[in-house]
Amino acid sequence: MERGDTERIDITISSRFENIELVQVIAEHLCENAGVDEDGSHWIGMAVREAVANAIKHGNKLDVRKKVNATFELQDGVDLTISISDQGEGFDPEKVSDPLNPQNLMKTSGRGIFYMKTFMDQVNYSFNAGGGTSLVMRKNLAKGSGIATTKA
Amino acid sequence: MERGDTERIDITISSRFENIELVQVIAEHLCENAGVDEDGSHWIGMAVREAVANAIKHGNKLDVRKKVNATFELQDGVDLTISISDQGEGFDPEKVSDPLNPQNLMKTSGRGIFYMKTFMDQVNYSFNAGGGTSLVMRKNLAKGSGIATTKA
Amino acid sequence: MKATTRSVDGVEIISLQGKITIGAGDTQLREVIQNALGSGKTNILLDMSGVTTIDSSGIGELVGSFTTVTNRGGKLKLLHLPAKLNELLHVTQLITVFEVYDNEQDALKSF
Amino acid sequence: MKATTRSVDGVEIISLQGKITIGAGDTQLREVIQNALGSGKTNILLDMSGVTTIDSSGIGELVGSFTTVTNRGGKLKLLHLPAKLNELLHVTQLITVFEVYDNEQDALKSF
Ligand SMILES: Nc1ncnc2c1ncn2[C@@H]1O[C@H](COP(=O)(O)OP(=O)(O)O)[C@@H](O)[C@H]1O
Ligand SMILES: Nc1ncnc2c1ncn2[C@@H]1O[C@H](COP(=O)(O)OP(=O)(O)O)[C@@H](O)[C@H]1O
Repeated sequence: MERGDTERIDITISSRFENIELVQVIAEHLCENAGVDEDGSHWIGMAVREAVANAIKHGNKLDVRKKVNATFELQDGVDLTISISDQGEGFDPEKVSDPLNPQNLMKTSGRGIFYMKTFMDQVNYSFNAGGGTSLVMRKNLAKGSGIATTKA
Repeated sequence: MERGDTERIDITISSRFENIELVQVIAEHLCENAGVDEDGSHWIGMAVREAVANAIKHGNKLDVRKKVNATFELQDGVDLTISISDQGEGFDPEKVSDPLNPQNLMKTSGRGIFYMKTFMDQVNYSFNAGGGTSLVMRKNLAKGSGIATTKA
Repeated sequence: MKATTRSVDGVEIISLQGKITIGAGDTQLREVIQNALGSGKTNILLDMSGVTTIDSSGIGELVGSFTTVTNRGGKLKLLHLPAKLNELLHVTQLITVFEVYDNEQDALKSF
Repeated sequence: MKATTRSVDGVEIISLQGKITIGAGDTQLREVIQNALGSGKTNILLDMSGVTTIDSSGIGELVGSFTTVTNRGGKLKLLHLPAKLNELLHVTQLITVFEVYDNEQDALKSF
């Protein structure tokens, strides 16, 4: 990939947990093709896994007729933008509690978005008027992979 | 997956050889999720690899602005239909020569479609009026994997 | 996920293998722990070396297992954390919750 | 694809590792063979044990290499075929073209 190039991959799955892996492997292969090391690719793949799991579970509520779409855009071989959307009812991201808060430490859920923010540079939610959640995650692949030291 | 269920996965890539693998891994994972053993999944993945390689090379002639679309449909957990389409000019499948013909044995190309036919139950081409080749490959996953004994 | 269990010095060593992810392994982990508790084993050492992938649901199940075992008066500790699981427990500060061992002998002695 | 080369008894043993697929490895294989021929080595044994994936382009390059080497009065033979590559050569009847060995000593003696 050279400067000015944009690579775009688009995948749509139905809402089954088994399909999470299909989207995750796309992310990992795309990163490896872009020269990211195995660990770095793994963490990006994990952010994607968490995002798709949420779209299937909280968004589409496991309704197999509802779809999850993922789009990967790689600009100049380094700027990765991953968009994941579902056909659910949305939610208020402000109301999501902080898993690092001591009173949440022993909760059995609530760490998915936190992991996405940890592994990606940016995580943004938007909600379509007609329903459905869109999540856009960005990562500069040149900045080094692994766990980001500052959290978004 | 239960009877009556249809699983559908859709992926679009631009025409780069590095992207072949992305479609191939989808095929392999989908087969493994459907209970196909590693070898069987590998052969189906290889048929997909050959189909996508042709779409990129012969169809889209490596024009990265042109897309290759692949759709995987799994019915009742056993009937797999894979459709691969490009934005090229098509070709005459009748004119493709038989790689087993002794005079073709030492050719350095011309085995892609043959491998697809070997690994899948059915391979059909169709050509859209507006340009573009569509290839539909079918495989009954219950019939046992590996190399088909009768060739289409 | 697969789990294999052996008892050493009154400690139930449960080796987990494969994925502990949403819809695959998360509920199985819960069952494995329930089974151990059901047969009166409350000192549990989870050998994590064979865990290939874990996600936030798997991490959540680990936390749930810890709570369940502790509430029954038992102890749940971790052995042989793969590097990536270690990172996942660190960033969520869960590493402060679990007692983690690199060495089975040391782990057994600690119960 | 990676290739490592050593000479034994006048035979160039070239170990191929990784993928020999369209756009990745197919042209590299051609170069490796050209280099060997360019430095006067015409007896070539390709050790295929490290080949992880091959497609019809890779198979085509193997056939092309065979022809190139034969036309130069040399011999190209194959060592340690992975099971899947063996199948791919069988179904295309190319297995009748290549001399294939399981054992390096036997292969070397045959030149
Ligand atoms: N795509 C989505 N659609 C609807 N709600 C969502 C979506 N993603 C996240 N949420 C909400 O945000 C909460 C926090 O998500 P997360 O941090 O991933 O933890 P968990 O999934 O374990 O609850 C979820 O419990 C859910 O209420
Ligand atoms: N998607 C396609 N678009 C245009 N032509 C194609 C396409 N797929 C195959 N062909 C034609 O069919 C021929 C045989 O294809 P194949 O058996 O895969 O062998 P190879 O790709 O090595 O030539 C190709 O050389 C090409 O002319």
